[in-house]
Amino acid sequence: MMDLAQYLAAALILLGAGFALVSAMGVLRLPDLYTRMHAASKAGSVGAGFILIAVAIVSFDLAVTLRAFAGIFFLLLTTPVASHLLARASYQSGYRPAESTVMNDLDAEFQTHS
Amino acid sequence: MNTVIFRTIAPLIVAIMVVFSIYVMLRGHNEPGGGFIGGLIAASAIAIFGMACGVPEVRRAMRIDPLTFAGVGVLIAGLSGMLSLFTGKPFMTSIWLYIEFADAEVPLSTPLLFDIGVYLVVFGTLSAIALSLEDERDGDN
Amino acid sequence: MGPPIDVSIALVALAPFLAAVMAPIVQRFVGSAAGWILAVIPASIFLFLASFIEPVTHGEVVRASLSWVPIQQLSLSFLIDGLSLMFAMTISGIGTLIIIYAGAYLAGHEHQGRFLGFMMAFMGAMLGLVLADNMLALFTFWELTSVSSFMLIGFDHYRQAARRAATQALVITNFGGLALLFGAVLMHQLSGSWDMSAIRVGDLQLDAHPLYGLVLALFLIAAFTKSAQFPLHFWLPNAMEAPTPVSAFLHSATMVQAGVYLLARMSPVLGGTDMWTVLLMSFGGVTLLWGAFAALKQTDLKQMLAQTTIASLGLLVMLIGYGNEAAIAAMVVYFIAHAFYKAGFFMLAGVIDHEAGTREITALGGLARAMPVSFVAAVLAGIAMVGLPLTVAYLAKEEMYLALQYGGWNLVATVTMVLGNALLGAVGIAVAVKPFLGPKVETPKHAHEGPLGLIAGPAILGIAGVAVALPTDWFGHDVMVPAASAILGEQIESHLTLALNFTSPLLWLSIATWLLALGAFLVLSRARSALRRIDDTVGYSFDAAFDVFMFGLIRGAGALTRFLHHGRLEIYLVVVFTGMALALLVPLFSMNGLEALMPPEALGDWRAVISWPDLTSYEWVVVSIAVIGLVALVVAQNRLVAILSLGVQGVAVAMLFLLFGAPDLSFTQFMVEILSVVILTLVMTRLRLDERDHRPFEDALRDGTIALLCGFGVAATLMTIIAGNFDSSLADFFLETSVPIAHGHNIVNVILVDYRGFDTLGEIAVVMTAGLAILALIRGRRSVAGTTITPPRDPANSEGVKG
Amino acid sequence: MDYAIAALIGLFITVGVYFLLSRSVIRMLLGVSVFGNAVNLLIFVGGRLTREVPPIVPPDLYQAEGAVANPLPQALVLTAIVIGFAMFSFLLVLAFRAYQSLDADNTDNMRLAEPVGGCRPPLSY
Amino acid sequence: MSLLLLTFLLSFIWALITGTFTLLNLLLGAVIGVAAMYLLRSSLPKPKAPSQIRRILSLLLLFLYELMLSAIRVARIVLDPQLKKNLRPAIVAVPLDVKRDAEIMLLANMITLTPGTLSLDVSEDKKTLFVHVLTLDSKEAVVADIKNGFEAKIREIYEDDLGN
Amino acid sequence: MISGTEALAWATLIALLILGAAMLLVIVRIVRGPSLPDRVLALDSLTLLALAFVCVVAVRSGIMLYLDIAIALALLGFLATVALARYILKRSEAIASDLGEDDQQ
Amino acid sequence: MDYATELDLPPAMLATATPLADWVLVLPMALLLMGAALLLVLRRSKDFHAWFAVLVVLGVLWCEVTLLGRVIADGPQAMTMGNWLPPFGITFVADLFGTMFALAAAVVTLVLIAYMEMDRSRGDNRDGQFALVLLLLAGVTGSFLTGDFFNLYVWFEVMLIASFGLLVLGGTRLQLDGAIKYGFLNFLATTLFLLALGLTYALLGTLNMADIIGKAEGANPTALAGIASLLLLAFGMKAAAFPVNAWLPASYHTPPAAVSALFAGLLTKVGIFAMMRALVFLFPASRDLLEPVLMVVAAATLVVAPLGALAETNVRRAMGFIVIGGIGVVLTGIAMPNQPGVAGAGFYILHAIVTMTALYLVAGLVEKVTGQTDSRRMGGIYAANSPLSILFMIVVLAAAGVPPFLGFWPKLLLIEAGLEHAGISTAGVSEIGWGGLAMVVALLLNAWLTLMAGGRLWAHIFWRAGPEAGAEAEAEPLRRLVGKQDILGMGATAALLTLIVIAGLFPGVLFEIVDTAARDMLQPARYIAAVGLAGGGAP
Repeated sequence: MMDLAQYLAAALILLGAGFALVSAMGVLRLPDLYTRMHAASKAGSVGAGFILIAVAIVSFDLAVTLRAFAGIFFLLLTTPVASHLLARASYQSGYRPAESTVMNDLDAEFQTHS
Repeated sequence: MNTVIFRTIAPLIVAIMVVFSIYVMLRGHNEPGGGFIGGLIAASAIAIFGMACGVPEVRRAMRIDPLTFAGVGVLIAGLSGMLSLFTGKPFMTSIWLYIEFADAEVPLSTPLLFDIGVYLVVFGTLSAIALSLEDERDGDN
Repeated sequence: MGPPIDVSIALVALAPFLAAVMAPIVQRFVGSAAGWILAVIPASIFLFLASFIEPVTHGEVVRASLSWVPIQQLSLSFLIDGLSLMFAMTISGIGTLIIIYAGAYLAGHEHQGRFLGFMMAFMGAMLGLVLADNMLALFTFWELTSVSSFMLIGFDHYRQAARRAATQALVITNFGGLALLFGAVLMHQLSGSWDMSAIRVGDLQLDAHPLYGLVLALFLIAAFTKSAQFPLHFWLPNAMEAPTPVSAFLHSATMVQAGVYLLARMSPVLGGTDMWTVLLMSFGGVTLLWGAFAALKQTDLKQMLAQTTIASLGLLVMLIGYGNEAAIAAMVVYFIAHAFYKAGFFMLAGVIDHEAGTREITALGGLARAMPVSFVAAVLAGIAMVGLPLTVAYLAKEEMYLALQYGGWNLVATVTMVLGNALLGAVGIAVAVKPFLGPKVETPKHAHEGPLGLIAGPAILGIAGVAVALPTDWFGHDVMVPAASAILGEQIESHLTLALNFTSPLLWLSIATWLLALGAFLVLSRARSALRRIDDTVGYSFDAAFDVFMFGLIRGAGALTRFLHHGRLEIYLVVVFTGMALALLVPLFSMNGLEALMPPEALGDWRAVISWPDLTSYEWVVVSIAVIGLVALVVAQNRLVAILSLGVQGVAVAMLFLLFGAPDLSFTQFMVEILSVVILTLVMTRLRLDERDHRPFEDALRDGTIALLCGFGVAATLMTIIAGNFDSSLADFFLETSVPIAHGHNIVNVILVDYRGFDTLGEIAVVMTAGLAILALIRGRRSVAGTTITPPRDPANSEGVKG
Repeated sequence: MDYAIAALIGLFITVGVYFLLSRSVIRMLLGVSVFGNAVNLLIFVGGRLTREVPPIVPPDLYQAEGAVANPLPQALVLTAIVIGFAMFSFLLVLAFRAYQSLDADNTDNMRLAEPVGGCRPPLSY
Repeated sequence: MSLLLLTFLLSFIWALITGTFTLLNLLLGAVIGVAAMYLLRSSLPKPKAPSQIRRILSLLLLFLYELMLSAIRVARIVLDPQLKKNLRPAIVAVPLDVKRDAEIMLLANMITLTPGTLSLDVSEDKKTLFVHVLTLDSKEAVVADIKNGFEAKIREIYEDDLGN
Repeated sequence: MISGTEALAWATLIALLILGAAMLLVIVRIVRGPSLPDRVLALDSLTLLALAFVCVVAVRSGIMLYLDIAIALALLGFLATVALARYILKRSEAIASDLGEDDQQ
Repeated sequence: MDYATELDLPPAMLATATPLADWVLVLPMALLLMGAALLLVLRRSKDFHAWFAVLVVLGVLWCEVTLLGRVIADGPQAMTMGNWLPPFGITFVADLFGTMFALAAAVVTLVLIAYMEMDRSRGDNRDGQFALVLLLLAGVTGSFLTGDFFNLYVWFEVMLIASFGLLVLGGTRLQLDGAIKYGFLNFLATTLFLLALGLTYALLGTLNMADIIGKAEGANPTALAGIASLLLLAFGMKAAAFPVNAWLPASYHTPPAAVSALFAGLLTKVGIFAMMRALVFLFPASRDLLEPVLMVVAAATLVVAPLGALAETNVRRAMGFIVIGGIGVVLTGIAMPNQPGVAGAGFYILHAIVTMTALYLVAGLVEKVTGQTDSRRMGGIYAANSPLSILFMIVVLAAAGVPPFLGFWPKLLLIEAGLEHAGISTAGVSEIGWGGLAMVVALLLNAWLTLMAGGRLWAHIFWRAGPEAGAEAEAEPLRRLVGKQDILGMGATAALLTLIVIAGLFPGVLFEIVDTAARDMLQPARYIAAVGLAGGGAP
């Protein structure tokens, strides 16, 4: 049982780390700010979330498990807000998406409002 | 930062942060944490609150000038040290009281009081600083 | 039963100070009559001192001592022997007359009260100086004379000349005073006592001591500056900027005589060596002639007199240096004679100035009819100055020549003294005769006799100059002998006489002196122009040299200060960090600290020296993150990148804390790092700064070198330390007792709130204060619009005062 | 491992000093921060390092078992961090106000209190 | 009503982080929660309480599923060696049916956390949500996806309540 | 077959190294930019990675107390991002004409 | 809940009860910190602030007078916070020097509060001023009394941040410029101190000063020398010793006069006393190695500083140089730590606390009267305001160390020390060391130059009729100091000067105190015994 939990946790940790690495690579590789943001906010929070779940599994302590879930909850609460605020601020400040962007509804909106 | 999303979710985050900060403070004596970190978290909450809802709003909500918290905190910390005056012990000698309360033993002690003082000082000071720095009225150059 | 003798003697020195404080108040109530009222104090001191003549004549020494600083064996001790009694009586006696004179001279002056106050203080300081037995008390009063004379010389303070003279006097006499202090402490260290009487009788064999030269030099500097010996004499004539009563007092009995007093006092201890004799005689002699010739050049009455004072001081110093029995006797008698006539002359000069409106000797003449009393007084003083018989001065001169005789008619000394005396005589005749006789010259004011207060002094002094000499035996026995004995440290006999002994070579020498004086008087104006021509061709004076010195010093000080305090913060910091690098590296390199770190025997094997640190792989990653963060910080091209890099290294530090078992620290570091970034960002939001490093390359190189040295120093020192054993008793104690006694499982927190809670109390005080200070900063701008720090004037209070 | 961290501290000090020596106030502030971190690390290392064992006694024990990290330097560093942070905030706001009022962030241009060409005393009495 | 709910939530979080679900602890959490909310009393959101736990849970499940999916998709995109070619980022305006701030917030956050979409901005009249899409196939598909997915579920939670 | 503990130890070690590598990658973005929001985003990611790192260390050392740090990071990590976003916004408001001052390399 | 007996622990806490009277040791700190906090809480009601602050300081004074009495009677007093055994808890130790300085600091602060009341009418925003003053005093008192090295750092920081606050209060441009230099350099100094502190802990494993003394003897001399040098640098900066004194003239003239006075009286003195503590008391062996450095620094400070005063035309800046000169005087005592040297240095600190404060107060009054800060634009006060003239004269003389003012006596002791150091003592003359003589000459040169500078200032400000010809500004009419508040300011200054004069005339008691104090500093046995550590012999 304990071994099983530990295997599971190990797997989750590796998975989480993998996602974290992906997110970091995404941040590095994707062409513009907004696309990078996808990598950062999703892969990052999922990666961290997996690792938190691993902690919850491996601790064998209800208090810790609960706290780990609280951590996930907080993470999911704050990450999108941060991404959203950053994206919005960047866009309003005039950081345009990359050339490859195929469609931009906001641009029109932005033009009319400013 | 006037966005619906942020404004709506901020109070929730702030409330959670405040709760979390108190938690961190209270259990600092036995696990990582303590008044200082708790105060930092609470002050961060106020900073977020200020960014989301505007400084005047926060000031209205806090009712008391944050720096007053700092003063009260030092007072509490000092008083907790002075309590040992009555036990014939030097300054800041800890006094522990264990109160039986609904079959849980709640320890009350001067170090805890002291930590509360620390919490208030850090919270008060940092939120005062953050709020004045955020204050739009000062935002001119 | 009067007060005990201790107290009353102390009171002699202190009463004038009390009077000084009272003077302005008295003056406010009674106006110019204050002079008469305040004169009561010196007069009563004079009378009180007079009561000591009797015992002192019998060889008694009255010593009074008040405990001052017991632990330093320092007592406020006073001593009345022949020497101090003579000085003290002269000071208080002449002081009485001067105070009366000053009351009349400055009648109606706005600041007369202040003036009288300083005069009293000056007198008190001088009295204390001569009565003090303790060297520190002496020094104290010595400095007080300097300070009070500064205030008096600068009394006419709107004129730059007065201010300059005062500053000059202060600078020079204070210099001497500090030499005196040095000498006094040195003397104390050598002899173990502060009391001069004890030192004199003690078994201190100073003249053979290796430090004798130093002690002597220090005391001589003190005496020479105070007594205006060449080449530091020039402040004295300039001190004529003071009102006449000051000059009269300062030149006759006070201030300048302090140096003479000191030499006389110290001659038993310091005197008797060749060095002493040669130095005093040569400086005294040069001063005598310099002053005498300089006197001839002057046309201003006060200036003429002032230069003769220099000459007289030179003469006195010369006599002390000569040091034989007769010379000391001569010095004593000459001191008294000089005090009488010089004070009288100065007061007369003041009267003439006051009544005729000028002091230019060439612009004066025929005042005898208008000012008969003054004329008589002037003649009496002139006789004394020439040294004609029946005067004290005559006795002095005879004694002097006797001293020359004892000394085997040393040619240089003889010529110097005779010439000096003659020239002094010539000036005396000129001052006594020229303004009063001859054709009447129109003067700016219509001259008439001065009021009683003005002429009482000169008249009394003029008469005294003769009257005291007449009872020659009394004078010799009761006045001269005690004083001279006190100086010599052995009892001598008086052989003063007014009788003219035509078989004695001394009288012929005197006659020669008189004739020479008369001759010089007759050619005075020609000599004057000749001397002035010489001056003009030389074109250089000590007085001007003082300006060169002062301004040079000030300019140099300005340049130095501009160089050191340039206001450029980065240079200040360069200095600090250079200091830091030195502080760390010098001990390391000079004390083989590096060898301890890398033992030389291990140096052969580089592997032993550069062993791979046993960090785990992920610890390496964290360390490298810190390094990359730092590097990013250094190469950051703009401020936001810098802030973010700062965040990176902060996160790395937090993770390091975590890896090495410090969760609280890690926690705090994370939070603080986040908040630092937040606050930095909040501030940056309002700031538009150019964040690039503008250092030119060579500056960056310099800074980088210093920084590297600092970093290396810290790291190496730390390594040296952690190579050693660690005393972990404190940590062990905390680990043991945290749970059982302090009831806390998180030991770090227990330390923070319990073991070392006091630190935390201070820490939260810092945090609270920081909040207060930051709010003060942020709010400051809202309220202060102005840019100057000049306080706004309150209109109600800004009513102008005459300035 | 202590030596490696000591060397890292040296690097921190170097960077901190280098930044403190630059003329821009904001850069100097960054230097203050880095320098402060270096000193904190130094105190921490001064108490000797222990890996991954925090000085926290497990809830059911009276005394920690085995080697535990030295708690005292941690407490000292904590105090120092807090104080350092308070000072840093103050200096930051000060720099900001100085920039606003003096219109300069380069210390070379902050010469109000010590004006260029000062210290020229009058050559008179 | 909503305050009570929030108190409950905070008290629950308190218990979550302290790790003990005793009554006493929940009570303490509630006290602290009330204190925290006093601070925020004027700016608290005023949501109608979503009453149907089942629907909330289904929303949650959907969300978690989408989250996983999105992470994998992003990972695929990032790891794609021919990244630049396959990427078709776009900004799409999604008309909003939900009205209340809380709903918009919820929707926007969920969109951000789900595959290939990121909410950028909400128009001032709160009628349009601008979404950044990582790989745009067609605008309609994206809009429909959102409207039928999250928005529907959210509306379900709230609207039903409104309807009752 | 390795035991669960050993597996966990290996997994955490590998995870730590992966996370370290990820952090280094993110730092590259912080340094390289090119635009300010890019860097901010990277810092945000760094915080998340640090969070993960802390959790893994907690698992590795078995000291679950570290989890609180992770929770705090989860709650507070976005504060810096929010502040920086605010900065980006305010600054562009203040100098609408002079964009991208910080981006000139 | 006492497990101690169960677990068979060594004693951790003091067994004896602490009598109430012992609290005088720590009560000043508690009073000041809590007083400041209360002022902060009640900062809206400004009118009572000064009164409250006066009340607090009076309480502190009472404690410290009592404490001084006890220290004189029974030797050093100690209290370890939290009842922990000495090297583990934080110990407060009142030795004679510390107590005396703390008392002087409180006296000075009391006077300054009165003076600040005078300045209050200026009407600018001075919120929290009195709270900051109390905090500053708390930092100063703590630094003087603490027996724990790290605790010293904490109080240094309290003092520093409070001084920051006071320095920028009002926020004029001049103040900000001064504050930048002051802030960075001083913060750097305390950070360097912290660095040295960390190294000390790493080396010795203890922080308690009494404990450090014992452990330093066997420690690695190289590392100890490095630590001592760092401390010399750090405290040298705090004390404004040449060449790291630039912050002082750059900043002290910028805040209002009362604030500069507070700084001048307290801050540098704390720094120099800490240096004395560190080098003479804690690490005497390393100090011996540093002696040539100390001598050079002392001599340079002594000579360069009054030259600055001579060169400077801004009155308060000039005063700043005089303050630095005073630091040089104390440095000579540290450079020659024999009995009279240490006694003289301590004595001089006492004198400087009072005199340097008075110096700035008088300068403030002068600025108030003339409305100028530059002596080139001043003049004519002598005729208009004789009380002020007398105050100025006295304070200049006192600063220059002219007898019988207080400043003379410590200089006397230091000259004795110099001679003793040079091998010339009452016991006899050994080989003459030139260092000591050089120190004496430097001391005297300092006195001479200081008086010269003071005399020139006097001549320019007081004697001269008005501004120098060619000065930029026309002479402005002088202000009369007539209001109630002005009289308060004058009275406060006069009270300080009276203290200087009286203490100067009757220095006997002070001599005895500093003599004992110096003995305690040179032979820490009594101190160690009071703390309760082994090695001090029976208490």
